[in-house]
Amino acid sequence: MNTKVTLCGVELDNPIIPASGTFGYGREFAELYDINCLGTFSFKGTTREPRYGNPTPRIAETASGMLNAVGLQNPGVEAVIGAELPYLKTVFHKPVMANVSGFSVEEYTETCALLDKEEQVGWLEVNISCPNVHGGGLSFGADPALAAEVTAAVKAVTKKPVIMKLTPNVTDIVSVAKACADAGADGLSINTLMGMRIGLKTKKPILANTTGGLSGPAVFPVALRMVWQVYEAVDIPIVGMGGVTTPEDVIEMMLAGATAVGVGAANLTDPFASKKLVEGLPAAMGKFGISDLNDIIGGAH
Amino acid sequence: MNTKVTLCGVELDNPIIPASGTFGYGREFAELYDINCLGTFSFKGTTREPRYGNPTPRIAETASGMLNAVGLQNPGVEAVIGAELPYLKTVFHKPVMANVSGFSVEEYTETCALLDKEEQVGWLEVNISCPNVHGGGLSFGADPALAAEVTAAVKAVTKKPVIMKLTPNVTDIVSVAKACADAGADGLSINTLMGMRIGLKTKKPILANTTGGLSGPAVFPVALRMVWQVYEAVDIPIVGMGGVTTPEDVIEMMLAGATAVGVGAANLTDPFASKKLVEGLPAAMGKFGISDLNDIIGGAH
Amino acid sequence: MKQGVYIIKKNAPLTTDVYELVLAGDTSACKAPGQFIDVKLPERFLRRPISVCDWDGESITVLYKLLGGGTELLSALPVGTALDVLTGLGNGYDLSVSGDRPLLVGGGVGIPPLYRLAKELISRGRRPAVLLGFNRKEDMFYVNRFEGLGAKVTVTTADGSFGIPGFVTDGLSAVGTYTYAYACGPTAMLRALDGAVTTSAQYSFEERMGCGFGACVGCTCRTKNGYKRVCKDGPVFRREEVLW
Amino acid sequence: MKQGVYIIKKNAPLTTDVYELVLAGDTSACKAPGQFIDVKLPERFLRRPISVCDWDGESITVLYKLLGGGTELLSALPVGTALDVLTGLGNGYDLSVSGDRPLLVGGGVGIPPLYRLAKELISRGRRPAVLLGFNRKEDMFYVNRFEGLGAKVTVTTADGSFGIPGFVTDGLSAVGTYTYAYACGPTAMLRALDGAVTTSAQYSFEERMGCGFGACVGCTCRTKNGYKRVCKDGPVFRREEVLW
Ligand SMILES: Cc1cc2nc3c(=O)[nH]c(=O)nc-3n(C[C@H](O)[C@H](O)[C@H](O)COP(=O)(O)OP(=O)(O)OC[C@H]3O[C@@H](n4cnc5c(N)ncnc54)[C@H](O)[C@@H]3O)c2cc1C
Ligand SMILES: Cc1cc2nc3c(=O)[nH]c(=O)nc-3n(C[C@H](O)[C@H](O)[C@H](O)COP(=O)(O)OP(=O)(O)OC[C@H]3O[C@@H](n4cnc5c(N)ncnc54)[C@H](O)[C@@H]3O)c2cc1C
Ligand SMILES: Cc1cc2nc3c(=O)[nH]c(=O)nc-3n(C[C@H](O)[C@H](O)[C@H](O)COP(=O)(O)O)c2cc1C
Ligand SMILES: Cc1cc2nc3c(=O)[nH]c(=O)nc-3n(C[C@H](O)[C@H](O)[C@H](O)COP(=O)(O)O)c2cc1C
Ligand code: FES
Ligand code: FES
Repeated sequence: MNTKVTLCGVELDNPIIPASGTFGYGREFAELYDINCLGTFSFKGTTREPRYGNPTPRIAETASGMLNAVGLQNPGVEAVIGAELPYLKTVFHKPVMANVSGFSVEEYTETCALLDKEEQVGWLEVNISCPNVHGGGLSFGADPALAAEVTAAVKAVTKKPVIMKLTPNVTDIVSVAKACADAGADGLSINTLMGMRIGLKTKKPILANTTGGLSGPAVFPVALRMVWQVYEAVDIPIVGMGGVTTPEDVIEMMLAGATAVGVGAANLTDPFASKKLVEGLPAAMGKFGISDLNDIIGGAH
Repeated sequence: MNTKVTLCGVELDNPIIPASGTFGYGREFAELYDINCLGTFSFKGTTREPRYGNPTPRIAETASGMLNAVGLQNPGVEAVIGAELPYLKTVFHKPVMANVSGFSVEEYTETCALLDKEEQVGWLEVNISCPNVHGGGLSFGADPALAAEVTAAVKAVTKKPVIMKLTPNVTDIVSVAKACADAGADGLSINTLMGMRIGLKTKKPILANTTGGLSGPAVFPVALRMVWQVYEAVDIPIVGMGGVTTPEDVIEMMLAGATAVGVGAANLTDPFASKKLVEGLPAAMGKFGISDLNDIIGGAH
Repeated sequence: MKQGVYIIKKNAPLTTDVYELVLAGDTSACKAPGQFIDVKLPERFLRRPISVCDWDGESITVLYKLLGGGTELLSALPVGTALDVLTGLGNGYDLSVSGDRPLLVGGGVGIPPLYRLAKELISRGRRPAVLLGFNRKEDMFYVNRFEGLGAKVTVTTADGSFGIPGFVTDGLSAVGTYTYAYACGPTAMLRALDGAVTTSAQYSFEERMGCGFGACVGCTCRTKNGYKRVCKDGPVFRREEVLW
Repeated sequence: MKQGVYIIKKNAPLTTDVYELVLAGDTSACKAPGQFIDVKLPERFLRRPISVCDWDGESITVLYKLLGGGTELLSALPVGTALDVLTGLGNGYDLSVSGDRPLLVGGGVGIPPLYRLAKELISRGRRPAVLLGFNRKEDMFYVNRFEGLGAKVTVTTADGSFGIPGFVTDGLSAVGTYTYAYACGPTAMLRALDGAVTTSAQYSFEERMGCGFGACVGCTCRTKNGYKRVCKDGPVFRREEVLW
């Protein structure tokens, strides 16, 4: 039974990757279990400068899912390099995925250039769902040209594989995916749908930020569809994510075209979720007659 | 306790409107309960010519939701006018919402022109999620200019209020909403998100059509967010829909900006869902201190 | 069609993956063998359609196979659990055309609706021949129940571990002459059977369903008489109208 | 922090909308009064955080108020139901600084964690004064339980139907002198209290939570010592660090 997959030239023991923002910098989970069982994980979205993020409430519940409007709270890339990565080295002996956010092209490149020097960083995951402050607040990922611009700029400052994290809140994810691939992206992943909830007692939005990113099993069919569409259009690997909770979901995502699978909200509702996925995957593979995960990537096309 | 609302100049006893495609032409539900309790209902998406729709499977289950790829099966507008509306008159004594689909501007206008002559039709709901066969399969609702073109063309052939049913699968729902409003639309509603599922035994997409429309509680936060955004941008009424299941959901949709509320998948999983919503609404209003629903439309802004 | 709350009276395995479920509650909507019920399960969005195997004034019996997450969840529900169920769905078999010696052919979990059908045919003085197909001897269920009704039962198993080796079509020659055929099972079986059956017949079909009561046209099939909803116009269709 | 399966031993109303829930299972992660547990409910995505009211070697007791759909659902779960629960979450109160006569102030469902706190303080020979605020006489719970521990209890009710009329702040003058203050309740209460308290203090806060164990920074608050997670760095914060 083989669960090893290769993501942008780097081998993973298995395709399970806790998603950015749901695994911090690994500390909380390393206290709970040996996180070396994971394929890798993507650390919390990191920016050039420290950020407090949005005011609370930042979290709301939905049917089979949740909204988050954390707003990229993080200590800034220098503190990540100075305090988080040295700690991480002591508990995690695999390359980690560095998730980077920014509000201008310069911010992305500065942060990525700093992380490029870090040995433990195996991939840069560049989240382009963030609003472009110089572009009227439209997200970088909403426009193929802007997405390509960020991709090319980041590629110019790093030798590490670059995974562009697209936003699904677009008319045509394929055109953005293609633009990133053409600009040199080594891989792709996809972020959350935008949603909101209103409190009936207060009659106001629950999230202080009004809207937030919807994740959890509710979005799985939309995420799967986008992985499917992107797989048909580009030749670079996709980290499929959105609602993955069971080993069966992992297999379904891979059949749609994912080379590896991000696990987000499931880590929050069950702290052992990613570990259980890693452990449960071989049995599920056996049930569906799969001996090597590489055989099923895009297998439903 | 007032549940009456006015939708494009026509008064509804309550804002509950079973959504197109989940209520047929009323027959199945009229056998189960007196459908005159409803605000109105939107009948099955009707086209110029009869359509078989997509091959089966057309239905798949998702977490807190479902996918449908019915593909607009309907007997064609002439059979609707000749056989369905005369029957409907015998069981439903209110104006009905006529849902119209098309694959070209001419098809929309021809169908709408025919329905314009029908006394029982109170509103035309024009579904522009359909692919434009002359436009490379992109849906009319994906492009503000095309959406405006359909709106203006339909408005030219009818005196009835026209509700444009937008697609949520766009980068910027607001620009499409505005384009429709500027082109003369009297109201707006929003269709389903595109999703898919893959069967693990067959390792192929479950739906014969590969993708389908995601609906049910899973999509509620996305639908609510779009109603919120559209409400801020246009002055015409919105029929909010997407996952509405409980009277609390109705209130939440109205707080976001909906004048009335569409109920889709809930009718399928519980045949009495819409009736229960009508009956349960006053108690929920009481619980949250609402004496007149008109007071809460857009109340969370 | 009726919606009601039903209490699980029995929920026990007959084989490794086929369970017998007895639901107590209003059975007045059950009108004909071949109809089905639609069961709401916890944490699942759509209902699960299951053929009625039998009913009396107090309860409905169905047999279900563990197929996916929903049926697995159902199998874990204890006696006493309350379930929201739609009953009396679909048309059911037309018994009036059976003739004296109807043939009933069932494959796997297509067998359950034939039980009530056999019972009613026998109570009308017919002499049904029953032909049941299983994969293996261990998968067999309800054979002695059919025999208990007084029906002559022929069994085929795909692996040859019991009865006639092969598929139900391989058992046809053993059942003798018949006046009419009623069948339920996988589409592949029905299709093969249709190539061998020599009389008029009624077949029961399956399709993924959105509602189960005719509202969503999610389950439409093409027939010689136009588009039909498996859930409302079927699940039983006459051989003569089926488009394969 | 530990994850475990717990069996409901008791789930009964104390007032019209406050329930006492006793969960049997591993209690070894419970370390300090003021910690909380996080309960997975059927058909709800996020867990529900609830303060620990008391525990022993076999079970954990919590008190919860019917607030929305989740707590309503919880109140309907029968004894014997198994629940997935995270235990031992949050920091809890620091008892070492209480001095001889600590004041414990609770409002509504902020009261439960003070019960264990009072118990432990008393077992350490402290003489806690307890000040409890309710809306109405009918909403009162656990007053005699606190008295049973040997604590002196002062009650305020907003409608004046019992004890001192008004809010907990109106009861402060009746409790006499104190060496330290511990409080839990709505933020508005804590804030008002903070304007009146004359000693050092620890307050327990609430925030909507994504995970409850520090992973998502969904519950962050600003303090004088930087950003803190209510779930992991709190829920108890020292008066001196709170930014209102
Ligand atoms: C009219 C009718 C009568 C039936 N009678 C019986 C019976 O008597 N005994 C029995 O064991 N099974 C019967 N089935 C099949 C039964 O409905 C499925 O096995 C069951 O729905 C599978 O549910 P699951 O959650 O275990 O599978 P999953 O694959 O997890 O289900 C996912 C979704 O697909 C649907 N689905 C999956 N397989 C089927 C199928 N074969 N037919 C229809 N929907 C499906 C489910 O209802 C659900 O919506 C019948 C189906 C129909 C349409
Ligand atoms: C550290 C902590 C300790 C708590 N201790 C207690 C206690 O001992 N007794 C008690 O009755 N309540 C306590 N609460 C509040 C309790 O968590 C909420 O009342 C409960 O989550 C409401 O759930 P619901 O499904 O009924 O409400 P809903 O409004 O339907 O819940 C929707 C979502 O919002 C969250 N939510 C709603 N209100 C609150 C709130 N006030 N705080 C945090 N999340 C909220 C829910 O957890 C859920 O995710 C505590 C909260 C925290 C953070
Ligand atoms: C609380 C929370 C915080 C998140 N923060 C980030 C982030 O900082 N950067 C990022 O790229 N994605 C972030 N995400 C998105 C996740 O990485 C992931 O794409 C998303 O949650 C979808 O997966 P899921 O459905 O499994 O949760 C966050 C998600 C959650 C729930
Ligand atoms: C089975 C099914 C068929 C549908 N057919 C149509 C249709 O013909 N025309 C249309 O405008 N919308 C159609 N819809 C979309 C619904 O009208 C509604 O917009 C959608 O289901 C969202 O609401 P819900 O989440 O309450 O289901 C259909 C939905 C379902 C589930
Ligand atoms: S399942 Fe809805 S019409 Fe048959
Ligand atoms: S709730 Fe996730 S960090 Fe506090």
